[in-house]
Parts: sequence; C-alpha cells; structure tokens
Amino acid sequence: MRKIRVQAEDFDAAAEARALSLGRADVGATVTFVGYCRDEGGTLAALEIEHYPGMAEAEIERVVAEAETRWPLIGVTAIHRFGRLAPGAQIVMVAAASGHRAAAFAAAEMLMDYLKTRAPFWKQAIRADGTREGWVEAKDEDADSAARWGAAEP
Amino acid sequence: MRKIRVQAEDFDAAAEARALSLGRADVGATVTFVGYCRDEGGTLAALEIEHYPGMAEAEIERVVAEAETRWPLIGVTAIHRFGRLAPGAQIVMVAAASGHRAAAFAAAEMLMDYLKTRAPFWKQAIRADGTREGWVEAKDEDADSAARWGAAEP
Amino acid sequence: MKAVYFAWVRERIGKSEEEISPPAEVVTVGDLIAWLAGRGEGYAYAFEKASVIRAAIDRVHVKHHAHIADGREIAFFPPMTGG
Amino acid sequence: MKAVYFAWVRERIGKSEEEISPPAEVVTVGDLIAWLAGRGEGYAYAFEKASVIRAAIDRVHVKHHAHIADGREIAFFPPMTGG
Repeated sequence: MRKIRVQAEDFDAAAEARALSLGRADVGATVTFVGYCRDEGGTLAALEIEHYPGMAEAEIERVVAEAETRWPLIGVTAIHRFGRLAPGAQIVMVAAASGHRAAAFAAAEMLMDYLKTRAPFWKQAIRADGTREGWVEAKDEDADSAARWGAAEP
Repeated sequence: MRKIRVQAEDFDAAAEARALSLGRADVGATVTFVGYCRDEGGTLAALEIEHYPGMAEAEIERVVAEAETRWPLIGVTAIHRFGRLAPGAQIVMVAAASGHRAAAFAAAEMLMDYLKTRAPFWKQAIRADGTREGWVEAKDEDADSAARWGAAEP
Repeated sequence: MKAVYFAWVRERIGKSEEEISPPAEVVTVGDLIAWLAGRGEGYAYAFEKASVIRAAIDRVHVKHHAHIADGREIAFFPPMTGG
Repeated sequence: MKAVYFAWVRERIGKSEEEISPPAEVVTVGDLIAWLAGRGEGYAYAFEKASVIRAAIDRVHVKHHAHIADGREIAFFPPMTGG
C-alpha cells in the first residue's frame, strides 16, 4: 500500500497514519514523521517551496520503492507540500507501517533522509520584514544522513 | 513538556502528536511511534497486559528524562495501555518533538527500546481457541536494541 | 517490608503481595530471593532460576547485589515485555 | 529538446523553460552545461559553478557524464532542499 502526494494543501497526518493500520491485525508498528516550518526565532515569515511537477512524485515513488526492497513494509504514505508556508505549518510527512518496530523506524528515517536530498523541492526563506532572504542552502549533514543508507548524491 | 500516561483506555495518537506542535513555531519535527496488537496470523485472540502501578509511570518518567538529557527535545508524550487488548488495538505510543528531525527520530526510537526492556509491563497471549498461551518471553533482540543506547539491563 | 510479585512470579507464588520479615542475615536482594525460595513449593518454583528474576526496591530497578536496607516495598518479576 | 530550470538556476537564466537545439558535439550533460553557459550573461551566472548544478533527464537524476542522447526534457537545478 503506497500513497504519495505532492500538493499545496495541508494534510491530516493523524488520519494518514491511522489509515495504514485501520482494519488490519498484521501491523505491529507505525512510525510517522511530520516536518514543520519553523520561525527561526521570529526572523522567518514564511517559506516558499518550489518543486518540479511530475518529477517530484516520480522521485518520491522511487525512494519509497527503494525502502520497500529493504524492509518488510505493509504500507507507506509520503506527502510533501509546495507553495508559501507560514511558521508552524506542516511541510512534509512520511508514515511507515510494518510488523515490527525496527523496520518502521528505519524506513521512516531513510525516507526522510532521501526525500531531503533527492526529491526536487527547493525552499526560499521570506524574512519577517518582507524581504527575500534567498534560497535555503543544502546542508552537508543532510547528504551525510542520506549517505548512511548507501545513497549516492543524485 | 512531558506527558506520561499508563491507562486501560485507548488513546488518540494523532491528537497527542499534534498537541506537541500546536501553536508553536520552534518545532521542526515530530516523530510518532504507535505499537499495535497483532493477531499473529490469526492465532492470537488478545493480549493481557499486566503492569506495576506506580512504578510503570515512574520508570517511563526516568526513561523520558534520560532522553531529554541526550537530545534537545521540545516535548515528549508516552502512553502505555494495560488490560486486555484485541488484535488491531493500540498498545503504546511515544511522540517526540524537536527543532530537528534527527533528534526527534533518535529520541522516539530510544524511548521505545527502553520502554520495552525497562518499563514494568508483562504480556500474556490469549489464543484464538480461548486458552492461555502463557507469558510472552522477553526477546534478546529487544535487549540488544536497548544496549545500542548504552542501556544496562535493569 | 512489603513484597510484591508480578506475572509468572505472582502466579507461581499464588499471591500478588505480602508482608515479609526476613532475618537480619538477609542483606541483599539475592539473599532475599534465596530466603523466599525456601518458604515453600510455589516460592521454590518462582525463584528456581534466580538469575532471570528482576527486582525493584521502592519502584526503582535494582541488581541482585543491591542491599535491601531500608526499602519499604520490594518487587520481583520476570524480564519485562511491554511496548 | 526541452530545457527546464528551477530555483536560482531559473532566476539567473530568467526563464523556467525553453526549447534548445545543441550542436552534435554536445554529448553529455556536462557538455550541455558548458554550451548553455556560453549563451549569455544569465546563463553564465547560473552555470558559473558547474559542479554544484544537478541535472535530470526525463525526470530522473543523472550525473554530468551522462549522455543526453534521446532525452526529451532536461532539467537543471541547485541541490535540493525539500523535506
């Protein structure tokens, strides 16, 4: 069971996570990650997220397919938003369901590490004073996190 | 922000996780784990979970306090049920909120590993034919998982 | 002091708690386990493999070499299987 | 083939997509970056540090040594910052 969405609208992370186990008795564990827009100590007014339509969905599919080859997953949901997001807003979620907790944890963490470095999204920071701070720079630590799973740089 | 509950009633994992970030703009990530009762391929009718009242809450508090010394956590929620639980039922949840995803993932995973090996709960399996299968045995792999974080056996 | 038992330790002993008054030479948790094991068939069965038994004094995990000292409540139980 | 640009690559070039017809000696993604960089000031600025530029052919990530071959859509963009 795979659900992948790239959308401007908000999502109900709770309902998405619950859907993975609803009416099933083989799911032993779900791990749900939600990433939020932070205000960076009050300096950030919003994030503008640009994406590559078509490729964003396709790349997330590939990342999920990769996770499915590594762990026995019963279901995976991945949703990434684009457009202007205010501090406190949800940006991204992944949820993984498995028979066992170690697989669910590992899959959710790998999915996030891969999404950060492989999915075609770019963030721009809008300052509290209305000016554009410019494009958020990719972090070495994100590439390092992805490399833990054997990911080459795309 | 710490919320710890040991209860017979079910919980709303979704609402609990959301509460950790609601109205805050410093939370960058939440990781929510939910553990479910599996039917073990149709052979299991229920789990009976016994606990040590008073110590269960106190030990979970200690485990959460330990996680808070290791990672910069903004909030943690841990809920563990006791009593008779049918397949598909939620048994346990932990949710961790932090500025950054790595801390939220690591804290949630450590909390679960410690809960499994240190929190005073014992599971008994009730078979589909109504007989007691007996007490679930502790798994070496759970002790090994806890040992990753430097936990000694209690 | 009060002794409390859980899971199959409780089932084998046949009670969930009791007041106990061990003699002065019972100093450690391990001593107490050995003393309890001599109190009858159920106790002997519960504590037959002393090394797997976990203990807590006043709701804090302790090892078998810990002193029971001024503990008010001592608990015995199998390895935990929560989560 | 169609070239598409994202984030600051798009901003520097001043357009989000265009049809391009590189000459036959442009074989790899790296060749195409060098060829595009010579098309004007915005292009030169966008591709000034070629090594940081990521590329995708028909919506699949590719390295600079990949052949552009029969690709219908080639994309250029900075390192990704989603999640």
